[in-house]
Amino acid sequence: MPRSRLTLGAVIVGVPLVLALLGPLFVGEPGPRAASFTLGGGGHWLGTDFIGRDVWRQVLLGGRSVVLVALAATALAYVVALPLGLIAALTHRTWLEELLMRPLDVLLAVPSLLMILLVASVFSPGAAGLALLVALVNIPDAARIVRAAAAEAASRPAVEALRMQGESWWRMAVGYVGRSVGRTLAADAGVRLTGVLYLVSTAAFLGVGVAPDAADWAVMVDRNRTGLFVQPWAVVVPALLIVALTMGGNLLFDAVLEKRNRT
Amino acid sequence: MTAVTEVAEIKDLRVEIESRAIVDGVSLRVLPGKVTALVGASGSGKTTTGLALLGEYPAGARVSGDVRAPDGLVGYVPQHPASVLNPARRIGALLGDIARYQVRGLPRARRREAARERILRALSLAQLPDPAAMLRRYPHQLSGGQQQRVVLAQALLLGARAVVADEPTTGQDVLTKRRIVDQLAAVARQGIGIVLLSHDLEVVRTLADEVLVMRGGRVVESGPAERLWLAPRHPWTRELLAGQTQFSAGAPALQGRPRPVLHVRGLTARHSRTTVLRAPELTLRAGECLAVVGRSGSGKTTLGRCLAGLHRDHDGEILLDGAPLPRSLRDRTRDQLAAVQYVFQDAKAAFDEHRPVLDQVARTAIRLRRTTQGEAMAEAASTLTTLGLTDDLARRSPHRLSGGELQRAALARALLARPRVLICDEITSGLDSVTRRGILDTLTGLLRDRHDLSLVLITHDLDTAALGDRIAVLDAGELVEQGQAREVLTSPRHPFTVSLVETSVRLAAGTRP
Amino acid sequence: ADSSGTSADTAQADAKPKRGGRLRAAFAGGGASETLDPHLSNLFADAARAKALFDKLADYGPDLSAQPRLASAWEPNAGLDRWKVSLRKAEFHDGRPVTADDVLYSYRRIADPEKTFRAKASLEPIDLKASRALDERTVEFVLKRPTAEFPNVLAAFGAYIVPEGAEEFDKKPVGSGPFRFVSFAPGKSAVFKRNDAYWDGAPYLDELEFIVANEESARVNALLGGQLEYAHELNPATARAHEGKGQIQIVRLRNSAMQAFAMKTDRPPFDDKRVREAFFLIADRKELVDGALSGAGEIGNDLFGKGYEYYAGGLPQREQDLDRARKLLKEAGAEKLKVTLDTSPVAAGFTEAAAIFRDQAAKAGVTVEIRTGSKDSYWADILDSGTLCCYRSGAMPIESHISQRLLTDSTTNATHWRHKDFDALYQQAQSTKDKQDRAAVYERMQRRLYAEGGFLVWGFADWIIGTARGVRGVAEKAPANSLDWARFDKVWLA
Amino acid sequence: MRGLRSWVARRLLLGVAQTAAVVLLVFVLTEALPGDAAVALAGDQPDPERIAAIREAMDLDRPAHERLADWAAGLLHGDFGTSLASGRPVSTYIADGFGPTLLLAALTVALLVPVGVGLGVLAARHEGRLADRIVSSMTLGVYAVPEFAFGVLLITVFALRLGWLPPTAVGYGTDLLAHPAALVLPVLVLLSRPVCSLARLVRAGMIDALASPYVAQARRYGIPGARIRYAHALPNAITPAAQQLARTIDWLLCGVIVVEALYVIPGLGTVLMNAVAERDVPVVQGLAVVFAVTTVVLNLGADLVAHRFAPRAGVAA
Ligand SMILES: Nc1ncnc2c1ncn2[C@@H]1O[C@H](COP(=O)(O)OP(=O)(O)OP(=O)(O)O)[C@@H](O)[C@H]1O
Ligand SMILES: Nc1ncnc2c1ncn2[C@@H]1O[C@H](COP(=O)(O)OP(=O)(O)OP(=O)(O)O)[C@@H](O)[C@H]1O
Ligand SMILES: [Mg+2]
Ligand SMILES: [Mg+2]
Repeated sequence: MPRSRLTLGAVIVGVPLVLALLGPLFVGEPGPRAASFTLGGGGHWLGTDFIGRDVWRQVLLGGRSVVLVALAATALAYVVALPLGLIAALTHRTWLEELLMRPLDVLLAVPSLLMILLVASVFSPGAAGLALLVALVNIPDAARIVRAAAAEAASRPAVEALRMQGESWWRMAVGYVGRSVGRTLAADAGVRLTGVLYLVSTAAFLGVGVAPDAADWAVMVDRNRTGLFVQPWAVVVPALLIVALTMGGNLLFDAVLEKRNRT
Repeated sequence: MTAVTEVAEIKDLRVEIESRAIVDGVSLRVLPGKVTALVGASGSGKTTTGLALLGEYPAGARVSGDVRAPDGLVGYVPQHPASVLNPARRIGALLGDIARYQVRGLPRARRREAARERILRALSLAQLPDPAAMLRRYPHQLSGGQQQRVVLAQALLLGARAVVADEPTTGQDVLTKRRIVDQLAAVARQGIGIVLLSHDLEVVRTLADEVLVMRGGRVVESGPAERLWLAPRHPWTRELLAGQTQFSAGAPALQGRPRPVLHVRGLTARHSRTTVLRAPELTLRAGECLAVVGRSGSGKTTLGRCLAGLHRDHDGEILLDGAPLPRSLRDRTRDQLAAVQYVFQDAKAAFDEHRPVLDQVARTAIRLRRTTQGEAMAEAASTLTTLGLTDDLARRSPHRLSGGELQRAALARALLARPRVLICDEITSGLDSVTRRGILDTLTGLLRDRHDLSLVLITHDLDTAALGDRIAVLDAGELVEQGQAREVLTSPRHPFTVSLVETSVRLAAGTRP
Repeated sequence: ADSSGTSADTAQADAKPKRGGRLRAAFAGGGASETLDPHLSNLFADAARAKALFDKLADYGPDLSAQPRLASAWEPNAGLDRWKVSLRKAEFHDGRPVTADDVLYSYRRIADPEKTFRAKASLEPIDLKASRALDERTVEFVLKRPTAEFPNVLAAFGAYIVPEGAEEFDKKPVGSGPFRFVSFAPGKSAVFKRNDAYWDGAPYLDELEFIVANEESARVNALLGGQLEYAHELNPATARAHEGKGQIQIVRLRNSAMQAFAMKTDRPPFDDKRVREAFFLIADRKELVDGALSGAGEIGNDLFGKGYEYYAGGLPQREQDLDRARKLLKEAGAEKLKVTLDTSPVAAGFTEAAAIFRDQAAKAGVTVEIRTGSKDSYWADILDSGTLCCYRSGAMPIESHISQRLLTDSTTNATHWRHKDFDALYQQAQSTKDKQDRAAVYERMQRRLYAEGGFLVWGFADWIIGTARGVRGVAEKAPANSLDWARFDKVWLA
Repeated sequence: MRGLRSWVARRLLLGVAQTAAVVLLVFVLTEALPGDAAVALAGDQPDPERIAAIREAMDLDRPAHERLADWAAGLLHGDFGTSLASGRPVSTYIADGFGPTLLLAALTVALLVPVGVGLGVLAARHEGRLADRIVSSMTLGVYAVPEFAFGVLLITVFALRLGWLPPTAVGYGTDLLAHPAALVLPVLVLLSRPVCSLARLVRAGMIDALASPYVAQARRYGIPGARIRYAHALPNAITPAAQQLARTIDWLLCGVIVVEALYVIPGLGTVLMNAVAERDVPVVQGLAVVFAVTTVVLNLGADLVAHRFAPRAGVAA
């Protein structure tokens, strides 16, 4: 069962991933610009986008940044949130827990879009900065979920036994507690990745990170939406690719997790 | 032939995992009002057989033979009661769920009252003191023995036609054990068939009508209890029965007065606001074995956990070689950690369910003694073998070991630290007499060989306690008596100790109620 | 005004206006801080509401020439610095007549130095201390300098006439406009009803409701779903999707918004007029209009005000000529030129135009780097910083465009176009009474701008309005902000 | 966690500090934004003189810290200050926007919890089987569809093609309860993504919980399936989901900009976006206070839930 799921996930995630990573190698020179939002014809088999560029070409070009920025941001968010949440769950010092978690609540209290809007217009970061920023708004959220999921596991006798053995924090936190809450975190990471994708695109629309006319699937979805009824492909194709990317990724994740748990 | 039909029956059961039979050719009949007992060494397949009566088998098992499970519900008191108590629900809710279906027939208005009444009755039948107060507690707020009795209360409340009780008395002191035995006998009198899986021969002898002796997954001998005791046929049965000891020995008093290793001063321990332990003065000397006895819930585990640095919420001082130990084990150095080791009462919960036991055991040496991975593994394997766990068993993950096997693995894990003070919390409670003797021998051997090792043996079992040089007696959180083992056992001073010793003697005499 | 082609529909059956009904019109709005104070009008929604409740003395016709409204006639003296304006017979909603004192009160309120009303700058030429009421219905305006286009001042954005002493407008505003106040919830809706006593003939509609809906798709959906009868400001793509499908009617107001790139003519590289000309030649206007405006517009010829009064329509249409552009750049020593183009999502088509122009410039060897700025402070930012930016302007008379943006002391001179001789030409035009002669002066000025100005005007966007099928009488030839734009007293429901 | 009450009290006290921190953060950031209220008001007529005059009229020429101090002093008396853009009290802005926001949030949460939890439990119950596959891939798929696209899709199908529901709440103002039909689509859009994330978290936790020995025991004792799932397993799976739920409610209360814009619902999100665009600092700050308080309270609630359902969670040593 997990095997078939594994292949299914791999296929679903493979299409957008291959397009994203190899696509840029196969695009030719940009052709002449056509009118915006035309449906097919004139060599544009997926039509043209909001400024008359070939949609297919944009699709080929637009995956890399999405995949990289979103993956980087999600990974980054977890790189920070995991230790934070785990430390908070494993410590017995209330002050340390409060010190770690309460400042995050401050970040949480600022709506993420506002946060991005504000920070972005003040510091005008590039793509790397954007990944950082998107990660930043995701950290508090992720950290809380990590902590909540880990708190129970952290109080089990098994952890006490590990402490008794003088086990390193790392082994306790990641090796045991992290593993015990793996499924929950995987579920969260899956949806977070999707959330991050669209936050990146929204940020692009607000003029942060990726240029607002960049070849970027998420940006394409956002910018071409005005023409949804004239030229659906410009929205539907990148959106489907993103759906496939996140869905396939999660399927893959689930399957791997299941397989590991079975053994 | 009598008219009674059996409640359940197993014929020629064979359970095979990875083409290794863990139960082979077992047949068994559960009769109403009768107690059928399975005895046998640890790992002999008792739990597996018991679970088969519930229609449950280990994952990936190949099963053959006939199992006719009882119709209707079956009460089940598992070997590790903590695991079947939902951590997020109060005791009241856990019992309430069962009671609610019992009172369905009543008019709506009276249901609540009736349910509560039944719950309280079940709790007191299961020998839990102050049942009303228990209702509001979460499982983790109970002592090991209390948890076990709550699970028993569930089974009693259920009103099933059959009950499978897997080591229902392991965690109980003699007084409680005696009442539980009475209770189970009363249950049987109501016509309920009981399957008792136990290594505790006193209990088996008191209760059982029919006894099956198991070894390596096979039934080596079976028959009515009396016959078995009087004329055991199989050598193994004989060996098993011979394992019974009366707290005869009581090691000779140590020569001279060795220096104290561990010294406790003015200890009071709390759970939230209630004080559960008061120990004004307690000393453990080098090479000594101190037995801590007391009824279930008297604070034995709490004492052990305080010493081990697992229970931070206490006042007073704990000195190791005259230097105070940090209250939390987080603040203890590696050497301090290695010096004081604790073996958990609930062995199952204390293992990481995902990693092989061997690896987990070996980590102690790597972390606390800085040995290499290879050395640690070798040492772990040899220690486990001494304790009777084969290499094959050691490479499995914890949930594929039997209760007794896990308990021994836990002991091995602590031993690998080469501790100076080893605190064993009911480590022999899950073991049959033969294995128990083996373990206790190993421990005394260690004491003999390694002069710097001292033992704190937490137990409810006076037989085991008799092994100690000295005995400390806890009652309701108070340290009521301590002294040389022989003295305490032969001429107890405190009334509580007196009753403890008396009951113990009586139970061992095997007077059937 | 009926005759000036206000019928949106050609169907003869509907030709006869019908009375009655309620029209709901959606605009993008300013949120909870909106007000009905006509002098505070800033957004289109403000202007449309103000227009329904109030009148100006004059307003712009389809060619942006001033048309009399509350003023029935105006007459300058020989020096063009004293204007006698007579008022028509009109009354406010509370029955009081509109008098010369009301006019003077309104203008003085706008010009109050303590306040910051938007029309203050437009009224700057008037010496309000010296101006006075000659009688009940005649005002004499004394100007600080000769101003041939004084009627443009009377038609200025936000120069509404309110009753003398009026200060509070959100509770129960009183004006002389075609509709009376009923209710107002800032950021949400405003309900008005017919003013039967309106001097220009009572409106056909019983009631008019202004609704704020900032999201374009929301306006379209509400219109399609029958929740609105009039939706202001639609996307070209939306228009294309629904034009001619019969569900709704699309009205395109031509030449409503100038689209341009503004070059700072006083700093490198654009201080060299050859570079400016090269940029004029780089632009492929058709591609810009098709791409950035989705084809909803016309190409521009580097001059403001296509089709307006005084527009120099005789100049040849500029075409893309990359070779010549390259040559000019080479002459100017600006090969491998690198410039930063400021843009922002502040107006439709900005970021798109920037991207398209970047690609076009690349073909001429010019590297354009796009910098996207905050949309909230964009206009202030581009005024003095940067060298090249996206620019847009709503409709206004060519004269206003020049005076606000192209004179040495203009306040919003985004191209930093500062030339004494050009200023002098403007003064000359303002002192020329004869219209023909004045037109000639404007033509000279525009030739100069065409050759070496700072505005690369590449197009004029249509202003797109959607209406429900039964709505009639929506003017088609009315650039945004002109008299017939968002004018609901001539609209009826068939 | 000892002394639940003192813990709550301490958290609330900390909450005050957090609120102050949020306000300060938002203030600094809004101040650091390019342009100010005067520039924003001037729009495409950025006449420097006029901007200077507006600045003076709005008191923007005073140092930032003085303005903040004044505002904070007012806040202590329950005065949120007045808007720069309109001169109306900030409290009216908040009061006006809060109604629709609260209504939408309440409706959404009322549906979200049963649907999200139900789907999660359903999937966990049939883990690896068809129902699980369907739920799992649906939740992922729907989650990956951007809000606006989903909103437009719903409008197109249910409002424009089928004509069952009004496409927007245009013209209903704040009195949305009187037009329940107009609320259906926005609530659906608001539900779409939270349901997915909630369902996934619940599923993940439930799979572990359903495999636990205590659930097995409950089954043995004949406790009905539904009760086992919801009363026995769910509490052990709910903690991360409760965190997620708190985040969702927070998001719902702090303004759902896309949905408000798409369906023309004048809630707090719209107020916030406008205020930021207008650089109306007092309004932004007033909202920041409201949001911060909401967040503090919600997080506290989520942590309390965690405490209730994972009572063992306090580490002993
Ligand atoms: N977390 C807790 N909160 C409140 N009370 C607790 C908690 N843990 C244990 N107790 C109570 O403290 C007392 C002592 O518990 P302890 O575990 O030390 O008993 P014990 O002597 O080891 O019993 P047993 O032989 O049953 O294991 C018991 O009455 C128990 O109910
Ligand atoms: N899931 C499993 N996979 C493989 N082996 C198992 C599994 N469960 C139990 N075993 C093995 O089967 C044997 C019998 O186990 P069982 O639990 O029935 O023993 P037991 O008689 O109850 O022992 P104890 O007294 O120690 O509890 C043991 O050797 C154990 O290691
Ligand atoms: Mg067993
Ligand atoms: Mg204990």
